[in-house]
Amino acid sequence: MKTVGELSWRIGGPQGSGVDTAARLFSLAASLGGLNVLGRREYYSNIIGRHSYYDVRLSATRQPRSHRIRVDLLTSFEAETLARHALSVVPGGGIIYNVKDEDTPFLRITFLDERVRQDLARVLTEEGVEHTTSTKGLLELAEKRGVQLYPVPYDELFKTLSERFDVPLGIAQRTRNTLAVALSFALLEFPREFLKEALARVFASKPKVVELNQAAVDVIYDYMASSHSNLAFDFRLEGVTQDGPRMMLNANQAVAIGKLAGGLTFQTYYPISPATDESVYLEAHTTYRTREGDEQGVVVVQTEDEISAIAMASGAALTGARAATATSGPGFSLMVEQLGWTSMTETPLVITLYMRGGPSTGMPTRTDQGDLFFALFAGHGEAPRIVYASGDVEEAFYDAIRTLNYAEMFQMPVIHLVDKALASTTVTLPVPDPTQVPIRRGEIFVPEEDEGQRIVKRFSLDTETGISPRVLLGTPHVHHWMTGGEHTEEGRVTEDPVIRVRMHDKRLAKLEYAAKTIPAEEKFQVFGPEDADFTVISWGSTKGAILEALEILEQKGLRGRFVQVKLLMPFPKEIAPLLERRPLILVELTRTAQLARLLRMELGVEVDHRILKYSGRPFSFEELVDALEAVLERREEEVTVLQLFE
Amino acid sequence: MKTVGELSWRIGGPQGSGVDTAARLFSLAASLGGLNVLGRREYYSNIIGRHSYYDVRLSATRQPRSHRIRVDLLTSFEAETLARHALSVVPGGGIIYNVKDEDTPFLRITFLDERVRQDLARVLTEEGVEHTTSTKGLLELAEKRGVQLYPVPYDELFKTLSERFDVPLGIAQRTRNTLAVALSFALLEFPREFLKEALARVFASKPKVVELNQAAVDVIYDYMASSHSNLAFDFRLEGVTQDGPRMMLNANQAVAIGKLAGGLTFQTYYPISPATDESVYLEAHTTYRTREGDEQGVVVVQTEDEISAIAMASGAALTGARAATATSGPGFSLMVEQLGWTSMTETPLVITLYMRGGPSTGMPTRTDQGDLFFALFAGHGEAPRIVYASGDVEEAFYDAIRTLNYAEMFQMPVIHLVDKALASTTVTLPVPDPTQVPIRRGEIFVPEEDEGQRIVKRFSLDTETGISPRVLLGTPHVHHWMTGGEHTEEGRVTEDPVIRVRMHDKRLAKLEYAAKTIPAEEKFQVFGPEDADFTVISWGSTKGAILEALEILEQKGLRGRFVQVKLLMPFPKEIAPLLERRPLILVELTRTAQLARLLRMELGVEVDHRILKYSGRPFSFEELVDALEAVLERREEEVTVLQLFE
Amino acid sequence: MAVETKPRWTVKDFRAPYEVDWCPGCGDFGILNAIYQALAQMGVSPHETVVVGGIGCSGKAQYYVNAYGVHTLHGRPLPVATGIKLANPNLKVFVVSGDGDSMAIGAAHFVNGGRRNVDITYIMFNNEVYGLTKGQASPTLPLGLQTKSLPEPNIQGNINALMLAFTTGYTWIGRGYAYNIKQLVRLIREATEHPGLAFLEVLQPCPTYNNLHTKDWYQGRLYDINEEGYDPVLPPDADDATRRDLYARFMEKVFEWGDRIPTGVFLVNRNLPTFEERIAERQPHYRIHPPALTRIRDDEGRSLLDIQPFYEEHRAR
Amino acid sequence: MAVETKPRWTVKDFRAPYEVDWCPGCGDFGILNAIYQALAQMGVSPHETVVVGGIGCSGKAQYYVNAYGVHTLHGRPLPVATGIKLANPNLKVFVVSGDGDSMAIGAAHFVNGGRRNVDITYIMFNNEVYGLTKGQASPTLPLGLQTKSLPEPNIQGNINALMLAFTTGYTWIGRGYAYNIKQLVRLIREATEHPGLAFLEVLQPCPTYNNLHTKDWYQGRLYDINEEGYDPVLPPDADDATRRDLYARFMEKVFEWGDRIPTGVFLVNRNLPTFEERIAERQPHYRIHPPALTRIRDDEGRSLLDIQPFYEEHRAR
Ligand SMILES: Cc1ncc(C[n+]2csc(CCOP(=O)(O)OP(=O)(O)O)c2C)c(N)n1
Ligand SMILES: Cc1ncc(C[n+]2csc(CCOP(=O)(O)OP(=O)(O)O)c2C)c(N)n1
Ligand code: SF4
Ligand code: SF4
Ligand SMILES: [Mg+2]
Ligand SMILES: [Mg+2]
Repeated sequence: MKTVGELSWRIGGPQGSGVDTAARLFSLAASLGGLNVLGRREYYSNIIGRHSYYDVRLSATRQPRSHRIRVDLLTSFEAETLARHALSVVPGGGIIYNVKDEDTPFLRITFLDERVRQDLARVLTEEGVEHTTSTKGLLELAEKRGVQLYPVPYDELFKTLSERFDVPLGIAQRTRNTLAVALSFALLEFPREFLKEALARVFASKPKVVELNQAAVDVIYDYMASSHSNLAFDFRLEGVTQDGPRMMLNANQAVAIGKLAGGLTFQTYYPISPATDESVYLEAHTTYRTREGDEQGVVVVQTEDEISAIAMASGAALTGARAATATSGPGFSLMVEQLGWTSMTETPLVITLYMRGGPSTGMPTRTDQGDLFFALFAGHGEAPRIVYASGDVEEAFYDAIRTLNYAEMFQMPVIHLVDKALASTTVTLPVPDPTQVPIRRGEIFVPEEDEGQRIVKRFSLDTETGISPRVLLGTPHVHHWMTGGEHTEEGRVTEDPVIRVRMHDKRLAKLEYAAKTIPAEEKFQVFGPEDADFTVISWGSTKGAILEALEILEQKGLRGRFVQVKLLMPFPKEIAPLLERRPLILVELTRTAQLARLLRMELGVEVDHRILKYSGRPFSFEELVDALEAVLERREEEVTVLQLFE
Repeated sequence: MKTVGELSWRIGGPQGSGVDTAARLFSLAASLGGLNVLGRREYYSNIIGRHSYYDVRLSATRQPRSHRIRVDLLTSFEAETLARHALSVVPGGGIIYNVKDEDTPFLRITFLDERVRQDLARVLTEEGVEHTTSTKGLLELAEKRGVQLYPVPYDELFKTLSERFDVPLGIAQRTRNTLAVALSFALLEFPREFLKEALARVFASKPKVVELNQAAVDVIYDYMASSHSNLAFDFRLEGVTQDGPRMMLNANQAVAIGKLAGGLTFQTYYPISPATDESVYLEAHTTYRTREGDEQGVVVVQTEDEISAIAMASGAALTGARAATATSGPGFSLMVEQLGWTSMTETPLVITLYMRGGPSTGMPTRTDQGDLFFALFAGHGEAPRIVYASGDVEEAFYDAIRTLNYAEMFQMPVIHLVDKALASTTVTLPVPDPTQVPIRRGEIFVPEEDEGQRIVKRFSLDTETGISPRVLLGTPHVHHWMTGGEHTEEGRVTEDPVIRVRMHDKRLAKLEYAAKTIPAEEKFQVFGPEDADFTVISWGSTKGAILEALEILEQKGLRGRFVQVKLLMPFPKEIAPLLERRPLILVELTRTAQLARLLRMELGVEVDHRILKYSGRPFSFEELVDALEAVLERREEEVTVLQLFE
Repeated sequence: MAVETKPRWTVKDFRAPYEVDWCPGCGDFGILNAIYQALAQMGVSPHETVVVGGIGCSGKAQYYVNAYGVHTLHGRPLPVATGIKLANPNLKVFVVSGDGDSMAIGAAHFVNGGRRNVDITYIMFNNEVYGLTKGQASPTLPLGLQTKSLPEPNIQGNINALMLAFTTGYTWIGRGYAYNIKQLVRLIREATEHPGLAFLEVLQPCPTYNNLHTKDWYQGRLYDINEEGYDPVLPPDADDATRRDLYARFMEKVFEWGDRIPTGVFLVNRNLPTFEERIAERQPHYRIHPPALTRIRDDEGRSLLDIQPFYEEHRAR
Repeated sequence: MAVETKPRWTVKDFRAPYEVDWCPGCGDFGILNAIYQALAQMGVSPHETVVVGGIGCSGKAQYYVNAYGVHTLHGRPLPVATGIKLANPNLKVFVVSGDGDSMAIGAAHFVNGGRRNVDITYIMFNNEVYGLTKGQASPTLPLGLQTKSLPEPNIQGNINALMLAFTTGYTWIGRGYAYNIKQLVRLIREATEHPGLAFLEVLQPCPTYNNLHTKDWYQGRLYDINEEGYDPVLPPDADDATRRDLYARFMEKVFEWGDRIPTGVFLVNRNLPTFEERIAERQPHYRIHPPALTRIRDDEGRSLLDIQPFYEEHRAR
């Protein structure tokens, strides 16, 4: 019996060769056919040539929440993909590959890391296959394990296409991505109409291209029907009917649209992976339509560096514009001085921080959660800020609105943590509703009419909460000053010890006010039964994998609870009682288990186990199932997850 | 009976008017007379005009370790000093002031903060004196409290001087600082010879000036003898004989000389208070003599900003130069990205961080310890570094050598924490011995002769400690690469998950190695009896005030122990047993009790009480005596120390 | 705002009611006075005026002007001012910055600011030293000179600020002198009335640290190039030859230093659109709803965004 | 090192044994080849050579040279290179940097580097885009141009790199082209042999993102100014007129763009001492014991510092 409607598909190839387009086509077609989709992209910090791959997980019944490390169907253009991923394919799964690649020596795959070559040779040797230094051995082993092999004569197919439709071979070759996708869908017996529709959408502006590619689909379906049997292949897809419209977004897009929904009118950026795409998206959407039919929008400025980006956004914020910037670790490191300034001047500002592998340049296109402590304590002196983390793409949308609200409500910088994993995770999701999170602007000073010109106490100490109404630059009848120096109520520099203490208290009091004001459900989320057998605690992009892992463990009789912390500063002390069902297990994409240390510091709570991954790749739920079992059954204190070929 | 040989003296005046020179003369003369000296300077972020003052504490019997808030003798040039400090003078103490200032309305003192005016008026009203809005009321109150008043007709004295020595009045007025000092010493009956010698030293290059000022001393001593009685004045100083030579240094100078002793050959800086003076000192001492009689030295570069400062120093360090930079909060904030780079590339580098009031521009010339958490976690990703704090000027010297050693031994950045308080604390101390801390350079790769040219594994993973021998740029026969990206053993960028994990582990392992290697006595210091009634924990510049406060409490029967943490990263876990004598009291110059949170995080230890000061001014031992009593007797959980007129 | 012929605000109105803490005799006082007069003459009101300062003695100037004053970080006044101006183009935005603030730590912003031509008046106080950190050499102090605050002669070369402004695209370039207030007022007005990024260098004696280029030293060396007939305007229809001629004259003047030191307006280029105009060209709504003045929620506080077009763009089914 | 007439190292020796990951057809390949050839021709050995890269496609060049390679942070190669060179002046130090690396985030270092004149060869790969971040406009892309990677025409103006180098004091200024390797080798050699900070801009097609200024586009537009008789050398005894004449010619050439694009050596100024010479003048021991080569401890590992003079200076009693 075949598995129907559940699949993990992987496609790989050199950067720039269209892996993304193929994955997009695959995802869109599947989604048009009613399937729920999650895509995950892995790529190098490189423009053309190095290996990138894309995992697409499909489900007819529910929204997948994380990728899988075990691949059901692998589709490859070239030898490197075979080398890196053939070992990941499950028995009963399949590998579609170019016949030309069936015996490529690893040494000829120039970008294959020496370490990978060695480990491949080792595994192949251990498994006792004959060829240990070329793709041949991999295919041999795959077959031995029950993986179905589908060698495809790509070149011949291009030729057929070229001849049949009378286009030059070069043009025919451009259908490579469509080919790869069509081969997969044909094997999966998925109706070709969805792919054709997807092609029509993706290449909407180029009818010729659509036509040729749609024709290619037919060629491929025919070819598969005539040349390969999928009898022993364990997977099948069919179109299903689902309720309600769905969009397909990654977190870069979700945050961008969320910011627009949240009233963002000024965004600055300096290009940096994996944050750039958010700003470039905004640049392409500077004008939007309101529900009332007007045109308005956002000014996006590409600055000369991140220092300028945050400084410029701060300036805009002073006038009352909702302002934000987006960056990643290295850029955030440069923003730190101005971050302190916005805190000191009580300027509302959102910094969307896309975490990537660190420290330093680290791994620009790989994921990590290592910036947590830095976000909490960045900047000299004691500078209040809010640190807020999204757990998935949908949250990222609503959190983009929320963080803009927090910034203005509490008059301080908000660091919105997302990561590379979310930025390159594309999911199907219900159309988000911008009106769901009301826009809150905090206290704003309104002048009396005709009161002449006077100096106003922008930083009035006459406040319990620490909030003094903001006086926006340009407010008539009044003026004031602002400074990163310690200051008086009028915003003038002072070194008076008493004023200093009152102002410092006032600024820090706002954190307590925020802790009181932000509703619990925005601070953290709890999943699973109250009387669980264990508790998992985590934050950020690990959410999806954890939730799926807990479901599987539950089926195995291990009932877990998951506490997802969203607000990391001010820390929600009210989670303490939720952590009582022991063992308490931290899941985090770091080496040093930062949230565990934060729990100790904030709550005096000690976690019992740590499950960590810091290879730059996100958790899959499968890894977490294994790791949680190791923890629960074998009582391992710390489990480090690492895949050899990821 | 007069108190002999113990005194706290204060002089105030507008910035630029010579308060520093006066204090220097006073300190030097006292020291020449065998007294032990501690000077403390408070000043505005301003060049000329705003109020600055200088406290000098003298003792015939021991080295004073902190300033006092209660003043025995106040010397003032002008009304603002009276306004700000008259209330601090102890009964039996004295105030020397210009007769002209005896009835200056507070409103006419232009730089007097409105808050100070109000509080003065309030205090004077509460005390029931007649004049509540001018210096007159202050003098009235002082007298009522038993403070001796010594009005001095400065102008007449200048005239006398001008006439007697036939110099223009303008020149005579330049002796103002000498006058102020001489008035004080005369009142204290301190032999005038010491002051004359001090003058000869300070103005060594200007014999004419020496002559006139020495003459002025005589004029003043005569004037005091004839015009004022010091009968009711409770203090007296006399020359005493002491063993051994003494230097007079502040921490800027101690660190600078310590760095030279530690073999520093490359220093970069961008001017910033209160760090600049260290680098300017080095600029004036680029060439020094070795014990072997050679001339060598240090290259000091003033860069265009702090980013360049740390980047340039990093570059120098790669070649094997011992390199450092010095800065303060805002500059350090800008250094953060490159800090991560040095950590990632395992480059030894010392950053001397002079903490000042934050956040942001904060209070550039006031002290603070608020940068602790930032120093610990600065930079995105998980980047090992050593954080080390000095407790006093003498430590600062030896720690400058130590931190240069640590940087090279553990191949990582070292943040050496000092603060504005130490930078402007000048003490007499025994001549430091540069050979006391041996210079350690860590493991350095030495090439084989004539091995041709080969690529070398600079970041060899073949190490238990995490240390791979450094290959200095320029080492013959070999080469390699370095990068802030994750890298292979040869230093080439990699995104391989397995190498990534091994390298990340290796780098972090060095912290454990450092924790094992650094001897306990360098990590922390313990003072006081094992069976104490309470324990004080702190770090940095609070040391002096704490030690003195504990001595006084001991006399009152309260026996305390003090644990001074010097190594803050990696945190010395071995201090946990030392904290068992409860209550455990944190003393810190912050609002948020950072070390308390760190203890919770690192050791799971909870402090019982917190004594905090965050007005930008350092603790005096008197404040700590009071606060500790409040804590010990009244069980107050948190005591915030704040002086109205500091 | 109603159009008034007689300005409503006087010099007195622009003088902030607080003590000034510059050194006696500092050139900054002259610049400040010129700012007061220029503001009063231009008839802008305090609440429409934003003075953005860097860090330094110069960066205190905004405290002394009775208008919105923003004290930024060292080197960052230009980007902050840019954000303010772009978000609310109705405001008159001034930058007051030191030579260190502008050309050392702030040089990347200075250089890239020229690429944008935002309508800001940039006044650089050039005293050749870092005043507020006690007299170190700034990027405008020539190589080999030794002011009294330096332990050794200056080991780094200097940058010609006017030349740098020219190279990086500033569209109005001028130089004044702190003690020639009459000329300075005119220059500040012209710079402010110029639509685009105007750079005004002010030669500013620092009696405390710069004992080389003092008031006395400048005395008799300064002259006004415009009075001598120098025409700074790049005509709208300038051909290559005209342009080259102006550039050559410009270069000739900016490198002049010593016995004769030129001041005045060196360059006026109205041929480049301002950044604001470029934005409006891309997104016409900018003129009506600049960022500070965009309504972002309805009366119930709900987002105004119509999600439909985004759905269409990212439609999965 | 023994003096050899025939260089010991060949192009092959300088080629690092690793795969290059630039896009096919990238201009960077040409520059890299020119570097190999120049190094081989100059006869320096790999261990004396340090190539310091910024971040970008350009900033990968150092990985492909078989010599010490330092991959710094975005915008920071010049300060790091400066530290290396000043600490060990025996090394030959190269900077390889992109146009974004140099003139956007690194502009403050670029500008202030000119004030120092450290003996470094600065090669800027100018492709007018941010290659490694997928084709955004860099500070050298002119206003209004729209490469295929931009959603809208470029809204910011461009900076003329040669002009900026001139303005900020670089003492050797040249321009090459990625595909004219023969000329480029000569330029790199001249730049390297020049004692002082040499700035070499290389026009570098980026076939992936810059579809405007491609190899085809450059074809036929480029010419060598030196071949046409342009003399870039500022004579040691240059009077004002000579200097002015050279500056005018320089300006004329650097602003030329379009049908004819000048390459070659634009300026050679040997009249300024290098920073190394300036240091040695201050502290003669620098020549003998530069920072990397100073002995700092005796055989027992003890500090060599004689504390006595410090005691005397700070003597309290
Ligand atoms: C990041 C940072 N680095 C250093 C400083 C210290 N600092 C304050 S003012 C100043 C120099 C000011 O010189 P300039 O810009 O010429 O202004 P001036 O005081 O001469 O008017 C410096 C370096 C700072 N505030 N912030
Ligand atoms: C602080 C920081 N900000 C942003 C980036 C991201 N980044 C990587 S390369 C690059 C631009 C490179 O452009 P350029 O210098 O012109 O080099 P090219 O790739 O064109 O050779 C940027 C912005 C970074 N690495 N560090
Ligand atoms: S230091 Fe110089 S620039 Fe600063 S206030 Fe004093 S005179 Fe003016
Ligand atoms: S993106 Fe452009 S510059 Fe970068 S490697 Fe590709 S072609 Fe070269
Ligand atoms: Mg200055
Ligand atoms: Mg580029």
